[in-house]
Amino acid sequence: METVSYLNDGHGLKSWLLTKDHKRIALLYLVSITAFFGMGGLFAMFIRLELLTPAGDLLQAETYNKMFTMHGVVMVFFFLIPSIPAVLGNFLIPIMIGAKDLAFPRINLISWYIYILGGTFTFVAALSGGVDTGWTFYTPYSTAAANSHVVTAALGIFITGFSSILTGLNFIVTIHRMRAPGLTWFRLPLFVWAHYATSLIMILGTPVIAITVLLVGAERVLHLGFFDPALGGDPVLFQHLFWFYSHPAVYIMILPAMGVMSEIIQAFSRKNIFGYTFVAFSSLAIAIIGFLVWGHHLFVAGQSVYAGLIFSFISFLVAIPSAIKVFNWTATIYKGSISLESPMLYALGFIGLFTIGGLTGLFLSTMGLDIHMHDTYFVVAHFHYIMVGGAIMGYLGGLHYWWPKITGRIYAEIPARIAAGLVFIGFNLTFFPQFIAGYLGMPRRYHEYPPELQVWNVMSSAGASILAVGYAIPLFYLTYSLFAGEKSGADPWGAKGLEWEIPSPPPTSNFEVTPIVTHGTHQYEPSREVGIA
Amino acid sequence: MSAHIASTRLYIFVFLALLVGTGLTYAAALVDFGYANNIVMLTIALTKAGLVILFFMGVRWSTKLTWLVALSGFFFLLIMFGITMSDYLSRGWMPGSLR
Amino acid sequence: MPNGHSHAEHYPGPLHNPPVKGAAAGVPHHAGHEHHPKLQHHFDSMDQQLEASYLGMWVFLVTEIMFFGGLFMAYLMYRWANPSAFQEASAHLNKAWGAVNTVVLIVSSLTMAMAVRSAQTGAKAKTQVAWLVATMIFGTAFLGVKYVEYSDKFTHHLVPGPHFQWTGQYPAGAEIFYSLYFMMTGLHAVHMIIGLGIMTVIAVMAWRGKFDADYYTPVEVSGLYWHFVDIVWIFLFPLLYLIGAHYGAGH
Amino acid sequence: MRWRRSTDSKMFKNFPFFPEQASAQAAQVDAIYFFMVAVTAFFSLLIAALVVVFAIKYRRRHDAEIGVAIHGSIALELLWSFIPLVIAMVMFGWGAKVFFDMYRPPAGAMEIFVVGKQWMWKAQHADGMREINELHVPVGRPVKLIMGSEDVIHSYYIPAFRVKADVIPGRYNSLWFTATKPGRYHLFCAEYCGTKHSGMIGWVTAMEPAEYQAWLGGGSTTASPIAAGEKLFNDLACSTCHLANGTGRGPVLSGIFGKNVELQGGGSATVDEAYVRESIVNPQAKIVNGFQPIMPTFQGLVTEEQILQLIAYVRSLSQQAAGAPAGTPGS
Repeated sequence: METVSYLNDGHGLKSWLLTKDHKRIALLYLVSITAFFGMGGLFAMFIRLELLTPAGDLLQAETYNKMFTMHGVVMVFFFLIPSIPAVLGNFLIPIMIGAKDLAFPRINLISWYIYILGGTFTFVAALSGGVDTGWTFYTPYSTAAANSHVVTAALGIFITGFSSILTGLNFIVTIHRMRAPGLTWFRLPLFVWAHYATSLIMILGTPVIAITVLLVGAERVLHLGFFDPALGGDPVLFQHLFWFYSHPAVYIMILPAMGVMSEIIQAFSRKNIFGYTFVAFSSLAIAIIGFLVWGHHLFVAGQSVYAGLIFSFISFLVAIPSAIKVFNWTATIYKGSISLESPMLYALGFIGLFTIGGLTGLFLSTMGLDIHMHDTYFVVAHFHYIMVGGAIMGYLGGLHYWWPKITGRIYAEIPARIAAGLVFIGFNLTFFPQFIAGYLGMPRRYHEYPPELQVWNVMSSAGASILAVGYAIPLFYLTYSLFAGEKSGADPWGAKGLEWEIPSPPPTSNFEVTPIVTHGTHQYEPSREVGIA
Repeated sequence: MSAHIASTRLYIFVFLALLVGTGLTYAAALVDFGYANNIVMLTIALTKAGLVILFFMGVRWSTKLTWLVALSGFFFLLIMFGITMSDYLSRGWMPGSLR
Repeated sequence: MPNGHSHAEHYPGPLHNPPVKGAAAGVPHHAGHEHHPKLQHHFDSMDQQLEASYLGMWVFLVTEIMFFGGLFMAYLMYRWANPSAFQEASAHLNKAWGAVNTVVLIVSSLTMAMAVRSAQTGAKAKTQVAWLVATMIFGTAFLGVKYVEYSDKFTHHLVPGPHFQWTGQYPAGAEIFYSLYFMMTGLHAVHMIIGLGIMTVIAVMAWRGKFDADYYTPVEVSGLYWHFVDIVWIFLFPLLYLIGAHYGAGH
Repeated sequence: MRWRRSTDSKMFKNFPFFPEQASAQAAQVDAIYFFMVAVTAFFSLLIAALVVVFAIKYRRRHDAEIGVAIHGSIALELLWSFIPLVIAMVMFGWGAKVFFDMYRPPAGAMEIFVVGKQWMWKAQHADGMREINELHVPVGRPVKLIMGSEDVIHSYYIPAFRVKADVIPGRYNSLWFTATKPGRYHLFCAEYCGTKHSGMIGWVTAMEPAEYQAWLGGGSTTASPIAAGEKLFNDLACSTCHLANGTGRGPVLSGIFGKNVELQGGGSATVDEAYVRESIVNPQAKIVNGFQPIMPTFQGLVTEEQILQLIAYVRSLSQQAAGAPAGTPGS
């Protein structure tokens, strides 16, 4: 007889759609964000095809504008922000802290439904003709000039925001209140620390974007004056409110990926993280300082030069905790027992890409340089290095690492390594040329561009096709593993952490008995007597 | 959480204080203190909000964590107000430039 | 500090046992505790459950602070940019109705606090329901006054949009003021309506005798929400109604 | 940069690595850029090399192997916090200095009015010469653009000059540059502004001063902004209240540009482009002390270009008073 796990504890669609089990909800998210990732990827494909030639010969200008808008909206709000927290975080946080579920299982399910409802609105907006404001919804274009489905899309974002808020709320309460006895803050896995920091941003920032898009909707529909100068408003105020959330939102995407990295690097080096407290606190520092830097998006937007000075300064400060993380990961590998299985390939790729992404962020925080680079492809390349090279590499690495735990099956390693390699190569070929095109002055959101920039765009489109293949391969071997994969034991990697001490897939209530923790959960060395090097 | 049950008398007392505050702020608004009207108004409003938070919402008897959570909301609000206004207030400081 | 250590209080056993780690050993769930019928399966104790709900509501209120905060930010900036216009526009609001509504909400906060207290002290179901219903009555009264004020604005063409008419000096600033007025009071009213919905549910639960001195979490956390909505109004009242009180004086 | 490619080199014509340096600012910006590229390359390669070397050197030799127990080092943590901090502060200070230089226009810069609208750039020179999606400027002379928008936010961007500034409806923004090399350079709109955003482009032509003068003389010149503003001032009957002798119902306008005025209800305001604009479209917002709020709004009655012309005229009244006719070409 098969052992009872969360996967076969209840059958039928209803047992999934009405589940309150955090693990099943995580899988609901997994399926839905994969669908949105495919949708966002499709839009990206059209963008890259159009940009193969300088002339706007594939799509109408308006259609192209809708493509990049929908690509941004879907990828940011419906893929990147929920990706790691709602899938991996949802699945793992209760297990990692020795709890049976999140604090509010019903709210957890509700937040998935809210996410789907918001997604439906956005999907309807896309199907009924799309929206062409850019994912940033800058006023007064979005409220007074745009002639597309702005309100439907904004409503989708407004609604989905509450899903994010409720997920963050659930994580914070769970991490504070549900830890197993003895699991003190400084014994927590770094993945949990990263999600705690992420949740802070979710609850502090998301309400501000919610009210901001609400104001955009009210101005557009009811003609209440908030941002449109014709109604007495100030469009720059919109940008302040928008980036108050949307800059920290980048940290919602990257912090969980950093948490995943800390786990994978420890597991595949069979070694404790170097400088645990620094890595843990750097997550908090990024979350909090990250709230003070939004104005670096406004250096040329008519913001006061003195406010720009403050924002630039703090933007440089927020780079330090990120640097600390990178150095600590590198130091963790030193004298480890390194095994280059597919999750580790993603992790090492992440270190390289995130380093470039982070350092190019400094270019844009440098006021004098940002005048030239603002709103060019340099910016596009930079944030894709963070969001795709960082967040998605982290997500895929984490998905591979915990796949045996989630499904109880082992996937085929060879195609996984090939996919990881293709993603790395395809990614660099796609986005590195954009740095050069950007410094040459190619503005973003351009449907047509000067012919001398074609060579960089062709490279980028070629890279994108490799990237697409790299992303498609896992769909096959991961799905295949569900049916034909070898059964994994509780701990196929020889990794540490509470999640590897329970069966794969875990039973519905995670732990038969509440674990009692007496030392750090990721203790690799046999003896506890260890010094500081 | 060890539930603290406040006395009815305390609640009535807080209630009366809130009524007095409302009366005061109304009366103060009718007098022209110039710019200081804003300060008087906000001081009274903050005091009233503080009374509600401390007693009606029971933060007075709560854990440090609750204090921290409650204060963090206002802290980040101040960050938003402060830094955004730093932009508006310092516009036009640079001679010759239009910002 | 409410961290991992606080759990130890609920597990007097394990701390004295030889320390072990992992799933291999541990305490059975709910060891040494009577099962309260309201204890959900994933919590270990009623205290943990109450603490979680209480913290959850506070965290939610922080998101509410930030939500209204965006509006207050807009208010702050536009008031700074159009000080006289805001005073002129504010002078057209009815200070008396604003003051009455402030008092109404303060009373409702008192009755709400008393409702929580009656549950905490294990008072009779009828008493609990009485306090909750009183709270709802004052909440409804507040919305009634709001309705009167809104209709007045509609008849006097003070609703921003194509029909907005302003005879004063500052039509542009006044329109921004009224945009903010409707957005802020409107969102506040939406929160009141949601609050009334919650109170209805809580009152029905109280009527069925669900709450006693051991279990009153729903009353307490919905009370927090109600008081928060009250606090928002405490700020809205002076910022919207009172700033124009002596507009025109000295001019 | 002497080693930089020549623009005429056939090989790089379609394979550019680096944009033309055609303004005085460009070299300053590029210097930071090269510094930061070097820092980025150094740290990226360092990290990549360490990762690769460690991954090979410490690869797992047998299945049960575990890593060496190293938990951290305060000294190292401080070191790799402090060094990046120092480098970051150098970048911050350098970048801020360049930024301030780029936003503090030199006195006596030649001024050109620019208006952005969906989807074109209109420019008007001081002598009245107008152009659309083109901008002709002399080499070697600071040029300041005063820019407004008629509809949504645009952004005026000349990559070869490394300058960019958003053009925002309802207010003015400015940028300035000194072209150093004659040639034709791209002009882009960098802030997304709707369907034909990528069509809101044009050319900036930098010319030798003499050629520029010839070009100014060659076109079909309309009235200069100042003259056009004066005509509007009379046509719109501004002159009936803003009398020059101080007996009118509105303030005297000569000599007040750039000065502070006392406002009704306390406070003061500097009379600059933004204030004059506000006084035209929203005259009640800031009333000068001692005057009645009787001026009607001209919002909708004048275009952005006309407002700029009125501003030019009002400003000229102060410059005549001071006897310093700045802002005209060839002075």
